[in-house]
Amino acid sequence: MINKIVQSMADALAGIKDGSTVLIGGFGSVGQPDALIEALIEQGATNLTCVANNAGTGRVGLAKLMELGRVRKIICSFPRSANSVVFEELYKAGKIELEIVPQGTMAERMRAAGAGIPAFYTATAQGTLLARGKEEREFDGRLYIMERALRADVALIEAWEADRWGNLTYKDSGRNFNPVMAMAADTTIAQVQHIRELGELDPERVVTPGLYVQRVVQVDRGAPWV
Amino acid sequence: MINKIVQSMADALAGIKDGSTVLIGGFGSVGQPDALIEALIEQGATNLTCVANNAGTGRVGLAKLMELGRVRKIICSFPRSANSVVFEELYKAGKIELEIVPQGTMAERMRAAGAGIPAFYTATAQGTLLARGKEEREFDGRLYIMERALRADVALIEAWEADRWGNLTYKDSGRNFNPVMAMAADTTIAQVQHIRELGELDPERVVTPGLYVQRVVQVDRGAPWV
Amino acid sequence: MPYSRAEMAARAAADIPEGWVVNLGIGMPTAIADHVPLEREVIFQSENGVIGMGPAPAPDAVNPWLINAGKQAITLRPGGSYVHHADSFAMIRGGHIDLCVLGGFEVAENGDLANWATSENDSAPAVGGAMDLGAGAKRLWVIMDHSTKDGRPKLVPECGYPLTALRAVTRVYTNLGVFDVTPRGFVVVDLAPGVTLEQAQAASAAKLHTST
Amino acid sequence: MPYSRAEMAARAAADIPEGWVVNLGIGMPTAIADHVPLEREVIFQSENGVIGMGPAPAPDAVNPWLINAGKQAITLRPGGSYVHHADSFAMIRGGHIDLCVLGGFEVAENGDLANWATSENDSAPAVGGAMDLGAGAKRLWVIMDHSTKDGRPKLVPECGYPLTALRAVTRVYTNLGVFDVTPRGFVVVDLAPGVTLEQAQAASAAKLHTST
Repeated sequence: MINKIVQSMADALAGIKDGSTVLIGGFGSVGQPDALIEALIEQGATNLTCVANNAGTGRVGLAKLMELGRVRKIICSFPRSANSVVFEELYKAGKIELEIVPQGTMAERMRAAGAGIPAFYTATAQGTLLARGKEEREFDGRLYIMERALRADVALIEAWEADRWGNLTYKDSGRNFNPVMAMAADTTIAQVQHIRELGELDPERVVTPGLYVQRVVQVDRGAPWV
Repeated sequence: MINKIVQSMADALAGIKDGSTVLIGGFGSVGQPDALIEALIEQGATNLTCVANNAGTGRVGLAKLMELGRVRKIICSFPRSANSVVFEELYKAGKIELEIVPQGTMAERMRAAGAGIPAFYTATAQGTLLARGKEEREFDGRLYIMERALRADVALIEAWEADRWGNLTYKDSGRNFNPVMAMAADTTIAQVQHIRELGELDPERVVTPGLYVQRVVQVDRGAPWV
Repeated sequence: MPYSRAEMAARAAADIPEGWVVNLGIGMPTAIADHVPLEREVIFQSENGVIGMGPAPAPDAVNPWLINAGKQAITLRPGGSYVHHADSFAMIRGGHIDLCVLGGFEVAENGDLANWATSENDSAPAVGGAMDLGAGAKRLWVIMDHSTKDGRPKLVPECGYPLTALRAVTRVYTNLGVFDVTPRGFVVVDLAPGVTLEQAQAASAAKLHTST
Repeated sequence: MPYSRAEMAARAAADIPEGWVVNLGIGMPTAIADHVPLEREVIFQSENGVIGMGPAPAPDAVNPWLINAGKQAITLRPGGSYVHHADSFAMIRGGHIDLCVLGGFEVAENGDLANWATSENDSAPAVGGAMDLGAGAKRLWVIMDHSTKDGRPKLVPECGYPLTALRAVTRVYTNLGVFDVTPRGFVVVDLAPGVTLEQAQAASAAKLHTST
């Protein structure tokens, strides 16, 4: 019997190695796997490359992981948010590496990794500072730059419902980066609000088929919770 | 008020020009827009490039369009099916051009067109006859070939339900090429089994958002019908 | 008298026809939606995967799972739907968004936009989806004050700040008026009531042309 | 005595562990599913976007909207789901399919597979998803007769027919036995009951190694 549901946060995070690249889902607080991030702090892996839309806010979650010196590099589209104090301190002190990626390029680079595409061309960022060092090429009279796939060791994501095969549904704007990150990591770990019996999920509403998910853990409440 | 629903097949097919590239959805008979293909035969456009998974079967639908001499070129993955008599006659007589594309490359080339990606790399077909004339490139020790986006003037697709904004749901394996083709054409025309009131479709079950759809026409029965 | 911010938003809103799919940037652009009546069906897309955003919810009806790109609580209109981030940006980058409206630091007379970083040494500039929207939307409008707070013009012959998108802006809405970006450069469409061409030109580093 | 077709399918099925995601090619590979008991949860994927295929339906319970890649009526297991063609091939090409089993015209000792066209001048060869599956699946097994009907060997030093995928095949199931593709070439895993190594070698153009 396939059963991807694990019973503890320790089991969910087991085996994440120092030096891993870790994708962290969510956009704002919606779809952000807060409980898994806390568990990663407990788990202890360090020298991490983290990929997330933002660079953490306040002094909790991803920001706390950074403050503890566990993040070597952050890849994100929007590091400067209302309360990104920890990142800004570390960045000014030269203690964290930053790769800024346009939001759509970030999503597409992970989708490409999941789809077996090592590189693709896009007009986004062509001619800007973020195209520095990237190959430029013309197709049909327009200039594009080449972007590489962004693959990871681990994805930490949040979903709404799961079954024991790892099938996932999302709620409202809770999809965001989560289904894309699930495709791009060797080990995808999902925190979910609800566990359903196999066959209970509407096949037409499953957004992430279970084959993209290695472990599922139920949390009493997500963020934001309902 | 946005209303993409048209009342006749003639309205649905209006304006398709000679020389157009036309995407035709479906896999086998499931999700195949039979009524729209019949209407295209009526409509009269010729010198077409048609993109479909197969090259028509029997002497109806796409095969009939070909038999009438209206198809200059077919782009497909599987031209040789149980009853692809018309295509085979035309092909042997040198009266139709054929571009064979691996099925996944075909889908991905249309998805790329829809997503603003002019070209991407794939390992599929590398080193085979279908890579002839294509650029080869190594990434991380593996060889890939470059494939170009496949964009079209018109997509003829079938869906299960639609609303007046053009939002579409599909039934079971009826998705196949349809949502991908909807992204890749300037004018996407959908035949659907059911018209729903705006707001009646579950937002989590909409697979093709209406912005990809220009015209919707209800058919009494699709193929296969329920 | 120059337009107020609300008047600028209303002026831009008036130019959006029914049926367009529109993405509004964070900040001033977001306010444009408030000036489009619900009966005029404009489909607002948010890059976090929401298609068909409606007005802000009543405070007691907030759905914590439903936010826009600015992280504000929103609603979904009947006919709305959800996609994930890669599908959302496929729409944006694939040319399926009729209009994007962004804020700006500078717009050049060739349509270049600078709106994401104020210098090459900006401590951690944040780009978000601006470069994707700039390169991908069918039309790119910018809504911004005509000059900076310390009086520097923002309509310029050439951007001094790092670029967001090249030759992308098609129209600019400022507190002084509305300006099209054309092969000739900036062309005045409208001036705010009581604002003269001379005043607008004086506040611009780039030449303002008239359509005649 | 060589394996019958059913025995070949059963032999391959026995080697598929619970939990694998498996794509079965049209023809002989499809029969493998019949030999995997439902209690052993193997997730069968079909390239037309079906994940979690179940057994064929009863004749009076056919759902005309639900077919596999061979256009046969199928069922969906509890836990099954649907995706569109680009998402389906993203799974295949992105390495998320644990195993693909295809038929073959020829398999070379370096793992090259030829199974889509019999010559460069084939009148309209049909590739379908074979090249995607060959390049993308984590493991590629081939199930085929050991020789052609006219007695030509199909395990060869080098393919003569146009290639489907390069260095991709990891194991071959034939009526004479099971053979791994290794850096040394073909290595015998098993021979059908009563078939000798000499008989299998005589039916092969490539050298068959033993694991010892």
